[in-house]
Amino acid sequence: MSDTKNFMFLNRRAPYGTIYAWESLEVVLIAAAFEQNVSLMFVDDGVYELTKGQDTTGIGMKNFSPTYRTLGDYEVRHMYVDKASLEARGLSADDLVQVEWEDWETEESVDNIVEVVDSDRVAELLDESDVVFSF
Amino acid sequence: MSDTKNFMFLNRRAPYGTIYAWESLEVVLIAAAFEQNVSLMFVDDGVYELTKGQDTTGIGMKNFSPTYRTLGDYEVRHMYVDKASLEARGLSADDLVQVEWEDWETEESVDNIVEVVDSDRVAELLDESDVVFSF
Amino acid sequence: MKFSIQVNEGPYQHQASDSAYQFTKAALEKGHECFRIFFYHDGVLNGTRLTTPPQDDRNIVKNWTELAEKYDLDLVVCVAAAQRRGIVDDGEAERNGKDATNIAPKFRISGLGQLVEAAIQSDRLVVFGD
Amino acid sequence: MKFSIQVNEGPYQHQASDSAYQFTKAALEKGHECFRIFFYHDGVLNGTRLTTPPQDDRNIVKNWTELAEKYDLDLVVCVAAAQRRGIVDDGEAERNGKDATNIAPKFRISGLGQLVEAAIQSDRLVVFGD
Amino acid sequence: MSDLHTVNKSPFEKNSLESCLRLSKSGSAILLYEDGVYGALKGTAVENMIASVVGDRKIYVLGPDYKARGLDETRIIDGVEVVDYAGFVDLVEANDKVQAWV
Amino acid sequence: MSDLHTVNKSPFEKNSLESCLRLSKSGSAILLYEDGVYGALKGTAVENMIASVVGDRKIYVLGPDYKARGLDETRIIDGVEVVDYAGFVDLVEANDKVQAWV
Repeated sequence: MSDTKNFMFLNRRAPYGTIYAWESLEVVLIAAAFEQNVSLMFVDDGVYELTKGQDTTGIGMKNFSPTYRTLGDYEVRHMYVDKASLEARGLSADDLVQVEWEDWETEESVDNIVEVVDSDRVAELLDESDVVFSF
Repeated sequence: MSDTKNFMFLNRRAPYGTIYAWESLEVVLIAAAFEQNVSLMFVDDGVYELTKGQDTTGIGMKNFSPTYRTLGDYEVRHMYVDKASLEARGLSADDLVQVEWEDWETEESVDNIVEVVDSDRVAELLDESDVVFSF
Repeated sequence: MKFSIQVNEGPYQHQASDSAYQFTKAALEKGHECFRIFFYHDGVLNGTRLTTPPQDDRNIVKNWTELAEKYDLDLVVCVAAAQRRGIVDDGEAERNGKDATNIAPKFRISGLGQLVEAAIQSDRLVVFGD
Repeated sequence: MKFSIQVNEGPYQHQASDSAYQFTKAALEKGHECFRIFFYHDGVLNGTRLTTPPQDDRNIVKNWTELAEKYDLDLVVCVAAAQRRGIVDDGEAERNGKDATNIAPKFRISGLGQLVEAAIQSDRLVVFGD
Repeated sequence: MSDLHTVNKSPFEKNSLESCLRLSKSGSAILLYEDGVYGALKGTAVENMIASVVGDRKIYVLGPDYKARGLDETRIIDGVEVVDYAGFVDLVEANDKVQAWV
Repeated sequence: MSDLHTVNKSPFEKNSLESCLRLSKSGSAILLYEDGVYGALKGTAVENMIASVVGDRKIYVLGPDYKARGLDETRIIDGVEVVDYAGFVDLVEANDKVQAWV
């Protein structure tokens, strides 16, 4: 068995109301350091994690949303957003943060690795992963 | 201000999946001891708290459902069940425990204080209470 | 007006404790009285002095303690809920044979009667939970 | 087969810890290996020795400790989650200047890398949460 | 009598808002806070649930929670009023009691 | 590949089962446990959600959780299979991985 697995982080919770989104992100950062193939999937209220312009000064909690934008630097290659979840919530890709990615060795780069996908593709991507982390 | 209030316990959670139902019941027992007018309202998954025949031996948790049947002895006078919640869950009054009530002084008694009521009545009863406890 | 507050969730996992804190602070700053803050269910976990949250985040337990010091609040942790979840003061440690305590300053452990009394004595009971 | 288990909720408030325990016990009794039980989020609260649940109910913390003793399980509490919620062993007490510890027997505090390693090394990761 | 109802759950994840709307009386006040604020946004699958009771019930949304979640105040459903924590306190005072749909 | 999906939430309270059914592949196994077992009962408002996928997906319900909640095994939707904790373990082993819809 190879020591590199395809890790999928299934995010289905809104930020701030509970800590799951934030502590899930902490695992993502560690997993990347273990040189696993890390992808993130945002489904249901998980799509709210990626909204732009989060400002937590009024609730006294730490704003962790800037961390999402740095995930490309942690070698996260894919961030998928479920289209149906996004649309039901009156949001579009324009409401979400963009995450740049660049391979330091090959200088290959992608402007935005956040990708909106349909339900069939979500099911496929979950199915193709080796491990699904749920929080 | 009188020291006797109309307390309404709003129960919206299934038993065992979380502890809210059980710890809510502990407050009911104490409130009765303070000689308040105590009523219970079962709405949404709260109606599951009253199902007959609960048997927790297989999950190793304490079966607290017999306590509901004793509430009449704790001077709880009313236990209301939201009809719409019950029907959506495929249940009827026959699936629920019966709770007897008797006034030791007047010998007035009621065979079963569990009463199925419609949505308008639920709203009215909540509105007429002095304090609503939510767990 | 006289308020009492019930907190049903522990710190960090749910926002309930943060919301309860912000609400209580706002009420006190408006000149209202807070008769009691009652911590129930996992809410009892707000009463541990053993937390060490990250430097760049809020310290929920400390927030409660400091608010209680400033306004002389009555922070009550339910004893039955605390026993299930391991919140212990000197009395509980002795009664249950525990070799350590973890209760935070300004919190005290008492019975559910304190919640019922708060509901009777206060003009409003405000519940924060999951 | 080699399993690892992740527990995301504390004892009593949610059934997650009970389910994880029953599952783990059943897996071990069938002869499977449990590489690691990782306690994350409020799951770290399973690792306190200060609980005193009612006599007529199960003792979740003790259940875990005894299962670990019988099968030599590796019960790991996430350090970052533990700091937020006040689960402390001797090392953490010293590092963070705490005057008490509350970690239960057979539990140890370590980093999130232990979860990632468990996911890499195990054939299956099974998550129990709210 | 008039009560304040509080809803802190996302209407997309849990049934709290739906039950609150079904079981609160005409003339009640309803405050959306924490993840409940997502219900206040225009153009969602649950917009009509809120929009259809504006007028009959008075709907409030807690501004600090709404802003924390990166939502724009221009996108709040018409007739829904934004309050801060002090406004939350005022609502509790102004109504006869609070019913929490946790 | 074939996965085991686990659902531990009541379909009347939370959207977990709905999302699991929408986003799991044909041929998957789905285990209802904890408060998720309520979805296995006949005659409910969500019965069709389960009944319509029986055959396409294999649905299991954890017996100990079902019995704890006072439900009668004769009232389980046709085609849904009851397993115990050992059966849960077998399902985890028999499928390629587990997706938890917590």
